[in-house]
Amino acid sequence: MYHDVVIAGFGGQGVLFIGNLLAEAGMDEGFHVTFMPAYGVEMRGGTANCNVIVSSEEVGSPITDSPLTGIIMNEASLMRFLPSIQKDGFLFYNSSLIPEEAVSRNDIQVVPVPANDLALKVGSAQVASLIILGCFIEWTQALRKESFPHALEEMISPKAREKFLPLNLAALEEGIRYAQELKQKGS
Amino acid sequence: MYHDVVIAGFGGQGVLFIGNLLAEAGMDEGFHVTFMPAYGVEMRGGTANCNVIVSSEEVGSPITDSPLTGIIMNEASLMRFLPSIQKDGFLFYNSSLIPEEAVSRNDIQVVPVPANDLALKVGSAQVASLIILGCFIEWTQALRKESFPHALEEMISPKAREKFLPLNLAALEEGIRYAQELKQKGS
Amino acid sequence: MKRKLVKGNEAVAMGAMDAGCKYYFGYPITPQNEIPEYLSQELPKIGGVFLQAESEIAAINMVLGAGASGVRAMTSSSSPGISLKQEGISYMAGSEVPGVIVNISRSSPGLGGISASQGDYWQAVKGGGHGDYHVIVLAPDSVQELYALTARAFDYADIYRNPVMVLGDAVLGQMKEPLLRELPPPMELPPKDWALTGRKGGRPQNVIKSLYLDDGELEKHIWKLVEKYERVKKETVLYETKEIEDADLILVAFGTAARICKTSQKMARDLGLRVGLIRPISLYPFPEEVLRSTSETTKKYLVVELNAGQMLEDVRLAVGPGAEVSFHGRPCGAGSLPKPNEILEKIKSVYGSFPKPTDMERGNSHETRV
Amino acid sequence: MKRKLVKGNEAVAMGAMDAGCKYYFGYPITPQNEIPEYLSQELPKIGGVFLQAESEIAAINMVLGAGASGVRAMTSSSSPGISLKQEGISYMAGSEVPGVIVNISRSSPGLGGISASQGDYWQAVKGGGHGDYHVIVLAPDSVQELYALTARAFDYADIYRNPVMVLGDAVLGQMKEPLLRELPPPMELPPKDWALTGRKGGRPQNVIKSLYLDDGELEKHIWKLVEKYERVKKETVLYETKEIEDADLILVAFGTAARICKTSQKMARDLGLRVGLIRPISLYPFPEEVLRSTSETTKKYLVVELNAGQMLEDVRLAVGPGAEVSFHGRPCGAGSLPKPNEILEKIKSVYGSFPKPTDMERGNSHETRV
Amino acid sequence: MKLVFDHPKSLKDTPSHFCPGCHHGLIQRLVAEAIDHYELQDTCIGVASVGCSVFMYNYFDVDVVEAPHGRAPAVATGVKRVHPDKIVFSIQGDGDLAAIGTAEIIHTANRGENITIIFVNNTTYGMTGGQMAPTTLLGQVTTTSPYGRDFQQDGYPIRMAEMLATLEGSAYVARVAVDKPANLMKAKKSIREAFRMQKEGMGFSFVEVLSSCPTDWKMSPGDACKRVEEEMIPYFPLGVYKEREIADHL
Amino acid sequence: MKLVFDHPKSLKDTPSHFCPGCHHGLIQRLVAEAIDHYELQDTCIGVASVGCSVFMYNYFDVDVVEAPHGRAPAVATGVKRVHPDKIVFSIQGDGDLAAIGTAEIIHTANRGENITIIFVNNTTYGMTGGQMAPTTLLGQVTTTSPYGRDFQQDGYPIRMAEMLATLEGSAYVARVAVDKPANLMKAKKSIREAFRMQKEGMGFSFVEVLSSCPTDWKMSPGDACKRVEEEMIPYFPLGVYKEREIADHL
Amino acid sequence: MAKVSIDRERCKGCHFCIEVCPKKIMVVEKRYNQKGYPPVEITDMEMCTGCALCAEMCPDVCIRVWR
Amino acid sequence: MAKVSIDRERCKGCHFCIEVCPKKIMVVEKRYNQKGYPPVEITDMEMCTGCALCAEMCPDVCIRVWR
Ligand SMILES: Cc1ncc(C[n+]2csc(CCOP(=O)(O)OP(=O)(O)O)c2C)c(N)n1
Ligand SMILES: Cc1ncc(C[n+]2csc(CCOP(=O)(O)OP(=O)(O)O)c2C)c(N)n1
Ligand code: SF4
Ligand code: SF4
Ligand code: SF4
Ligand code: SF4
Ligand code: SF4
Ligand code: SF4
Ligand SMILES: [Mg+2]
Ligand SMILES: [Mg+2]
Repeated sequence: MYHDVVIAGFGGQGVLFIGNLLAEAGMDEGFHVTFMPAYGVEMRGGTANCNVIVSSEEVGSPITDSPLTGIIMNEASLMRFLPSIQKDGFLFYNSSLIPEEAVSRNDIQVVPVPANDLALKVGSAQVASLIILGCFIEWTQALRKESFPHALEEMISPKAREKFLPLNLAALEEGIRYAQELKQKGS
Repeated sequence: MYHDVVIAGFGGQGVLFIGNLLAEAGMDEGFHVTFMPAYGVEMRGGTANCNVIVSSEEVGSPITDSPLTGIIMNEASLMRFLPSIQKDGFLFYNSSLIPEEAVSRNDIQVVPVPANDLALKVGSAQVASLIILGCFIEWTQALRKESFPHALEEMISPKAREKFLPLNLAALEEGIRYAQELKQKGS
Repeated sequence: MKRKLVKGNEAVAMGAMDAGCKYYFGYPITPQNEIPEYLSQELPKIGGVFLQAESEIAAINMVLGAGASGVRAMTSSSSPGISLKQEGISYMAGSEVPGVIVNISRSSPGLGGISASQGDYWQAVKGGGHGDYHVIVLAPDSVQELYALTARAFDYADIYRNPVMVLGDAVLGQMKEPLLRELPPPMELPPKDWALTGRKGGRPQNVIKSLYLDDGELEKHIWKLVEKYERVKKETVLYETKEIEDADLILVAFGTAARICKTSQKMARDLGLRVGLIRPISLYPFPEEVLRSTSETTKKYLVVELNAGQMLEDVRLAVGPGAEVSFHGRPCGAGSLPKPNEILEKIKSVYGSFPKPTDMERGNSHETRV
Repeated sequence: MKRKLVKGNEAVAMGAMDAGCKYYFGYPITPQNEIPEYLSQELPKIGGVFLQAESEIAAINMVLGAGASGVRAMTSSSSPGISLKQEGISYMAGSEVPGVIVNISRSSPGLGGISASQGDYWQAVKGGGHGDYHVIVLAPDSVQELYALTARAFDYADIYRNPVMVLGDAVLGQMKEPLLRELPPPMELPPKDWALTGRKGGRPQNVIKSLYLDDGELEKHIWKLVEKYERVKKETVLYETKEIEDADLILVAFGTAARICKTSQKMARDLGLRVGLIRPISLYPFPEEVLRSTSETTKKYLVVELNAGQMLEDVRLAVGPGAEVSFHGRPCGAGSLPKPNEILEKIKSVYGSFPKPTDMERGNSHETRV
Repeated sequence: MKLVFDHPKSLKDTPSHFCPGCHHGLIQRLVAEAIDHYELQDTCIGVASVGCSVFMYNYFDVDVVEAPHGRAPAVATGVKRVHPDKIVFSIQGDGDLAAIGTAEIIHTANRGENITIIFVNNTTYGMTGGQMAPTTLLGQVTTTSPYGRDFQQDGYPIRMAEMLATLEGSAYVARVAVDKPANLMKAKKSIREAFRMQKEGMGFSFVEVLSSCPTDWKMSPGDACKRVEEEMIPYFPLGVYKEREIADHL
Repeated sequence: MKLVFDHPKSLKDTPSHFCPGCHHGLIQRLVAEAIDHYELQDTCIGVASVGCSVFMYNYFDVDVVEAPHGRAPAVATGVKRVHPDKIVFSIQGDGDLAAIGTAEIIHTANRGENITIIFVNNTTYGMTGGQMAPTTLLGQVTTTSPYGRDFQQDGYPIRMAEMLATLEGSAYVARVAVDKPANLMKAKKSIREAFRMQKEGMGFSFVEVLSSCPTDWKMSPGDACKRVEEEMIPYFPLGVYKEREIADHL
Repeated sequence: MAKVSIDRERCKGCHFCIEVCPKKIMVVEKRYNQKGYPPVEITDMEMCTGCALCAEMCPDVCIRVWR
Repeated sequence: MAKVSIDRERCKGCHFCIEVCPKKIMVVEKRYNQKGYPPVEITDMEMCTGCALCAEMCPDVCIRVWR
């Protein structure tokens, strides 16, 4: 198993959070994982992105130039990362903010996720990233869904846990549900 | 021709001056010359010394560990440098300040020069070093006496020349004379 | 114990703390800021000292003072800041003060950039500061190693009374990987009876200095240091190898470059190419012996570095006269990390045809500098 | 013109002035103080600027500012002070600002001592500062060369837009020798249209910097620098040879060590030993070619340095695989200058019996470290 | 209708990299306005310091050289000694000027070097992500003073304008803020004055600008302005600390 | 008969390397007397700076570590943070403290680091042969100011005591001289006071001692003393510039 | 009569201009700009006095004023 | 009665002691010491008050005083 993912969006869209979560869950499943955030001056200008790799063998470079999957939260990031996704790879994009026309590739599986809308449904636009992550998990089956609740718990500080854990879990579930729905439509 | 000399004494005894002069004269005669002063913290504590090499071929190390000649102006310097003089080399020492007993080698030519006394005779204790240099020139014939007046002129600033040149020249002459006298006695 | 997902820089800080380092002196610089940030949180809790100095120079000299006082002390910085520490490092080596310096290096020269680079290899391994001395240099290639080697660095520093550098890079410092917070096995440490403590009930004074002015004194001191470095060379060589026994070609790389090469090496084996890998972990002392010994059977080496060719020279010096050494360099900067595939291509090209024995110099046709 | 008896440090100052350098920035340190002292006297007379900076760091950065402004500017110091300049030198190289740095080096590490040493070879030639860059390093061995090479250093700096170092030592700086104040032949210099002058009637801005953050930008910049260094290697190699044609053994030494070796070489010839000498004058670029070419006929090399073995590695890299390289080092400090005789003895011992082909490493029985 | 407020000529059209509401942008514009006011665009040379000010050359359409962190005053000295007739200036942050560059700023001021330094005091290391600076206020939480700056451990916030004003070599020393229009107008005047001083060869001129760093303070731009007013100005009083009347320096 | 004046116990018997009549010797003795007075020989740690003070370990019979040029305050900080219960001191020259070490001394003082610095101001770089220092007086001829220090070129002699006294972290700041018995007695008191301050945890204590360098001034020892009185004291006024009464710092 | 132009793509939504406008005629736009910031617009240009306070306080030099 | 001892080999001949002695009983010795400096001696120990000013001012700590 080797799955490398680029996750990108505005600062504040939870991009680093879900990247971390993905790595955390991968680790819990016993995989080799790396999480590599963009940092420093790269952060100025309000964008954020990171690379996550989950692999059954030791990971080489933690920076992935042609990831298998892109999880993209806004249009600027789509411009930047769409071309790099591997042929036959996956794109999960936030269709609440990104118009369909912007996605110009047909050699990859493209999964539009109205993440902001679904997030609002769950209770807060804040958790859009978890929606899209849930969708990724279900669609690719890269990791087991069961790993995420625990990973989430690890990542949220004990103080905030009570308040945020249920919301985050709900978002993840919603994402998973949405993916299942999509799949069914597709099949 | 290869002649290396160590010159040593108290600060203020003119040690660096005659070292320079020797090198200057050697240069004027077309030899390769080097002049290497002790410097820096080595100077603290009131001693001064330098190495001069005059050679018909390119000079290697300008620091000479076993010089052919030692020109020594005080007892402390004698202690330090006497052992290093080459077998069959020369020692010219200031017998006005250094007792004969202090000179403990008989494998070199030892030339006692009452430099301070002779200098006073010429007019000033200041020029003791030139007395002993004159003696060295005459005794070893390493360089031509004729080279020194001009070299001296080069070294004394035009302003001071009128005042000091005659005195210095007289001291040099007196040293030469004294060496001739010694030689005659010896022969 | 449980593995935790930890940032490389934090692993450095954890390794230091677990090794008993309670004194940190540093100055902000990307991409190593998580080290001071973590320690400024944690050290006060255990009665340690976190002090943000006015500059990198002040920081290394505080380490000198603290190390001379007998405790485990450290500083960390990145390339330009490490340049500023060179005088202090030379003083530490010259006066035999232990201490750990972490360089999470970035792209250079000058202000350069903040992405990963291995352009500081020479500075770390040869001569950053003035004079005949060496810094022991350890080059981790994972978060786990950042932790373990930082801890180990303190042991070496104490055993050899010498500064030890952990040389990471921006990728290693910034990435997260699982960390098992378990120390390497303990080493036996000499007593620090030379340390400053005040004369304590009148013992003779302890003096820590590097100035030697008497005839022959300094030379003697330096030969003593050289002897120590010979000991270091015998006792602290660290490296990792992969499938070198039957290798026709051996990749040589350290740190982040080695991680990438590990993937390429596997890809090559999958293609049936007999390719091995040697990863120097201690850069000084350089694992010459393993390279020399392999060169009895292996004739081809490919050095991969995130610079324009630095460790390359040490590889050339180490391998036997018959061996052919090629180079693949990507000298740093944003967007310049080589891909495993790119290195595989290079492996293929080198594996097949080879330069003639005399055609060994840098800059020949077998060097790609993309 | 007449020869004058001049101190090495003064010759440096004269060489700089005769080369048209009117801007000096420095900080006191033994054994190079006669350079600033001379220039503080002379520069004001010709409308130049002598400025004693608050530190070596300030001084190198003033040189950066002045060099960026299009004039010939310099600084000088000695070992510890040169360490402090490393960040600035890396910036100058990275932003391609010409300038001359003189290191009248002394004994190290740390405070060390003030006598001659060649312990800064690695710092000068490999990696003093951070990153992939090189400083052109010129190593005079006489007062005449201190003068001529300092002057030449300004040409190289301007031609390659790179810092150039003149690496002397305490012996060279302090001794007096006859100097013929005659410049080396002029070189063709490129226009300095990149320099800061204010935009002058609205030309596009000139920017001098080393920060490159866009993807691939910095790497491109570094390859450009590397290309420049390749040019430097072709165009600026300097060395002196003595009787190498028929030599069974070649001495390799630079600076003061070379002067001493010259005497030893002659002594050896007088004894009927076929001994030659190669004196690298440019240390970077290192005269690899001449060493390589001699190693087709000569099989034995003896490297002599006033350190514990630094240039030694470059010699080993340069000579062909068959050659045997021995080492004689006296790593500095008061009273530690080797004597011609001592080197002659070493020559004899090496000349007679020789190490086996594989026994090449440092520290073998053929290395004397008195 | 007349254009009464326009983009300064010496500032390029490039959008800045500064975070939303960062005062760096305001300060940069005021400097450009001063340059335009005295028509210095073609005779002035900027020195880029290392901090959020580093990209100066992307914005100012003048010759620029980049200095290592903290060394801008030394680099500026080198430039000015070569070009005594040019106007040389730098914009330095508080990490740059008051920490690593302490020796350089003090000695440059003390030499009376005829240059202009604009000092952006935002009580933190902005570019590197918000560490404690020498000017960080007591109790202020930063990434390296997680328990708040404590004078026993970290010392006191340093007042650079006051210190530099005591040096004989300084000609003009002022502290200003840009948190609201009234202060901004005074800042504009002071920055202009600093350039005038240099033009007239009066010696070292220095304007400290209390500045915000909403990103690293983790505040909205508006709240950050309030912090300047309520917390910074009381500790760092605004005003002109020194103003040389005649060029006694000459 | 009682021995009323003896060699201080914490000073070894080794003859010094100082030049005849150099005030370094006097200052060193006064420091040793203060150490003896408070019986600190076994609890104090010296930091040797680089200058004519460098051989400290040859004279003081206490633990000593050597710092690079200018960095003694940083090294002392490292020592003190490890040994808060020990007495840490350094003797620094004016090149060391007021030029290359400017940033270190200012920030060490500003942090209120609880150490003692004795500052030997002899208006020149003694050890390196008499170059211009930051404290060199206007008009003073040195080997690097052969035409006399000129404020336009070199700036003004810097007054460190005054500057450090302005910092909140400093507890005790004084300037004294040892050119004649009356001044020497005051110097003795100040140096003792500085150590007392440290003992009591008051924070950074600093005594600037106007000192002579007969060798590099090219003067007789006696004339050098006169120069201290006639030229230095007028520019560098003696006195206690700051004296913390209670350890508000604690 | 006065006129104010705002470069909405350059605006970073700090809203200093809104704060200082004495006429309180500046408001946050509903739509985000390309960079994801909420830019400002003027509700009632008639009321503008052309005082230029908004422009003076804009850190990103987005505003031009005519009077 | 007071006594003063001077370590003549340690003395560097700065003559500060001569300068400050209120009794003016210190003079330069005729002979140089081993290091070549002109040390001091006391002409009339009877007159010494043991004030120790000489010792206080001696940079080379050559003088001991009993009283
Ligand atoms: C020698 C060196 N040390 C550290 C750094 C890292 N660094 C970059 S910017 C900066 C300081 C930023 O703070 P400040 O000067 O206050 O400017 P601001 O960004 O707050 O305006 C630092 C420490 C560096 N580039 N070089
Ligand atoms: C980094 C560095 N720069 C320069 C020197 C040379 N140096 C030795 S002592 C000294 C200064 C001497 O002057 P000062 O500090 O005033 O002490 P003094 O001898 O006058 O008491 C200098 C510059 C050095 N050792 N290290
Ligand atoms: S980090 Fe702070 S100082 Fe830097 S641009 Fe952002 S707000 Fe401004
Ligand atoms: S050089 Fe000056 S300061 Fe140094 S010991 Fe001699 S007189 Fe004293
Ligand atoms: S001040 Fe400028 S950047 Fe801020 S909201 Fe108004 S127009 Fe936009
Ligand atoms: S010019 Fe004045 S009134 Fe008009 S919008 Fe701007 S601030 Fe408001
Ligand atoms: S003061 Fe001391 S050193 Fe000076 S002359 Fe008197 S005894 Fe000698
Ligand atoms: S003790 Fe007083 S009176 Fe006696 S010699 Fe000394 S100074 Fe003179
Ligand atoms: Mg700041
Ligand atoms: Mg001094």
